[in-house]
Amino acid sequence: MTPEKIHSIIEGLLYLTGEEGLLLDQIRKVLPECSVQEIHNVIGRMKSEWNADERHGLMVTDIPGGYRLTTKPSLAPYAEKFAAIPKSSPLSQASLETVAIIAYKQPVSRITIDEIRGVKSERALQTLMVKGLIKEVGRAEGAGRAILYGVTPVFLDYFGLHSLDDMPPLADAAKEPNRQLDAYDLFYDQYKETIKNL
Amino acid sequence: MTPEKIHSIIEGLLYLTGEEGLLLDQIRKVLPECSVQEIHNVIGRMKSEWNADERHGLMVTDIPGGYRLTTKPSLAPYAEKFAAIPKSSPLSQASLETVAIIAYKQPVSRITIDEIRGVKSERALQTLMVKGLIKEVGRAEGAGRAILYGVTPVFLDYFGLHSLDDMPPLADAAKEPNRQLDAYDLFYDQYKETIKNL
Amino acid sequence: MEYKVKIDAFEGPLDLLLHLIKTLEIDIYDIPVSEITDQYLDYIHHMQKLELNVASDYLVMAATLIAMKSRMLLPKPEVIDDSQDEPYEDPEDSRQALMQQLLEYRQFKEAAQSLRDNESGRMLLFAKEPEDLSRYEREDITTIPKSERATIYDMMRAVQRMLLRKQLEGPQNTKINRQILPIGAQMNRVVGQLQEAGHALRFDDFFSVRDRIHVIVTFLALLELMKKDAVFCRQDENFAEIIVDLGKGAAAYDTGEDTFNY
Repeated sequence: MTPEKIHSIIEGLLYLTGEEGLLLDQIRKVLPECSVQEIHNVIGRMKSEWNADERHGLMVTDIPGGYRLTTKPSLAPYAEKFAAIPKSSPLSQASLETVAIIAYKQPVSRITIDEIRGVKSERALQTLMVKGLIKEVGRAEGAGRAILYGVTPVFLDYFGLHSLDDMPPLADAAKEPNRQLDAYDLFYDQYKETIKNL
Repeated sequence: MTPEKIHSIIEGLLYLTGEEGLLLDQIRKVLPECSVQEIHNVIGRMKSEWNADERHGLMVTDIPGGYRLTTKPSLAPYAEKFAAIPKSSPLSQASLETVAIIAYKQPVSRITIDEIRGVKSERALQTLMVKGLIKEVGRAEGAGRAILYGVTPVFLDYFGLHSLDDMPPLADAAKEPNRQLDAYDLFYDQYKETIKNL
Repeated sequence: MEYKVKIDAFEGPLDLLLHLIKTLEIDIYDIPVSEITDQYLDYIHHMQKLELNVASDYLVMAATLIAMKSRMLLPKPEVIDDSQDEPYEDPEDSRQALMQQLLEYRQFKEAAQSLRDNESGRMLLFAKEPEDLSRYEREDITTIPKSERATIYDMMRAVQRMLLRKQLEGPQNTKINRQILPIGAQMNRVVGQLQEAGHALRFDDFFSVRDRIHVIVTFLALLELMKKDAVFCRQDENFAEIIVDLGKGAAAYDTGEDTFNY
């Protein structure tokens, strides 16, 4: 299949899936004869061409495991009025801090989060659960068997991250290099797990 | 405003409005400084360019009073292939919410479902109808004679239920937000009444 | 110092401490306990409208700071006697612990800020609703293997999320739909039901639809009909069944449809 044809099919599928996004796996099922490399090349070119061409109002963004067609940021003032899916209000500072702690420290219990923040995080956790940004990933061992939380693919999507690897390292990580590094290594595995379970 | 900028805005809005299409009036409201002629020119060029370029999977078609972005006919087999891919999440949150409300509250109209969910449920209803999980069970009395929906035997089969009596009491699901509970506690009796009609 | 910043500007005592450290240009790695305690207490005193449950977190920190400060003023005992009931707590250790806590919290505050930037960027991007591809779908869902289906449990969770979402979306408005059940229409229905039956009916017979609005409107309709002598109610003894029958005014009552169009 020619790259032109692949281009047109991916463009069409990106349009059809809209907000939901198109997963690489799905492209491969529709185009079983194309290699991942071919698909990557086509999408790479699509991205850079559309970005560079100011006549294009659309752009391709990364989502966990795939791609999504969105309007360019410069179109936001016009797009807002037309979007079928209204943007929800930004997360509160409490929710943001809580989800940051979960992303870097998962799996993590409410008590740990409360300790780090120095205040109760129950309501923030509830909001994050409802928004689907976090989920229960297990129970702590020992008495109480506290619920452990982790982030979901929705979290990655919400913050425009392709994977947890895209998250910047914690600023003071140098203070306790070993502990942080381990924790960081765990993310990726963990998140892979999380994606599977979703 | 440059033709390039106009092009990008129209492209973006065509994408956002999708199947519904974009009316010329809507474009004029967004771009009050543009003449109809300018808009026509831009769209005319967009049409011919996209048609001629085989890399484009999308095309602009005319609708009464406006335009619509659709996939090119040549893409239909791929869209079909895509639709046949089993979904990782079998039913969306919206569909699950909607079918739950119908199961507990049937016979129930779309308006009631919209009110309970706080968002429009048209699409979810469509999906559920296509999948055969719900059906029309009658019409409401009074003006409008709204369609009333109920669940089908396929619903029971899909969720592995012998009868609607196997469904957990709604109170279990509503346990946490107890403020809401009393609004829903009438459901249960209601649905027991209606299962007889299945 | 001006105390114009309200308590809701801070996420908690740690956030407030970080704010003080920043504005007072204190070295976080060498926190002067005495100074920070005084400033913190000062701030707390000026926060007029502390919500009670919020306040407790701030007060616990205040107590911790005061304890630390006072221990620092005391000379360190020459011989540390571990056999005492309350083992000696080195204020320097507490100071280090507080520093660590602040450093860790600051890390996540910065991480949160960086996520905030991501969020703002993401909010500028818009996408359309996914197209309904069901017209391309031919699959019979009952052929989907059980393991790949949504479960009742998924459904319950969906309902739970929906209820929580509505709860979080703010105050609930009870919506009374005036078109659905005007009281006048319900009065007609009650009278019609009695006429059709040709005899008295039980009170419960009028409440077959277990919908809140329906129950309320029917009850109001009965009261209104009683007032107009169109029906009368009889109860033989306390808690006995209430019997409803047509009254003298049944033939010529006015529903006052406009007046009672709730």
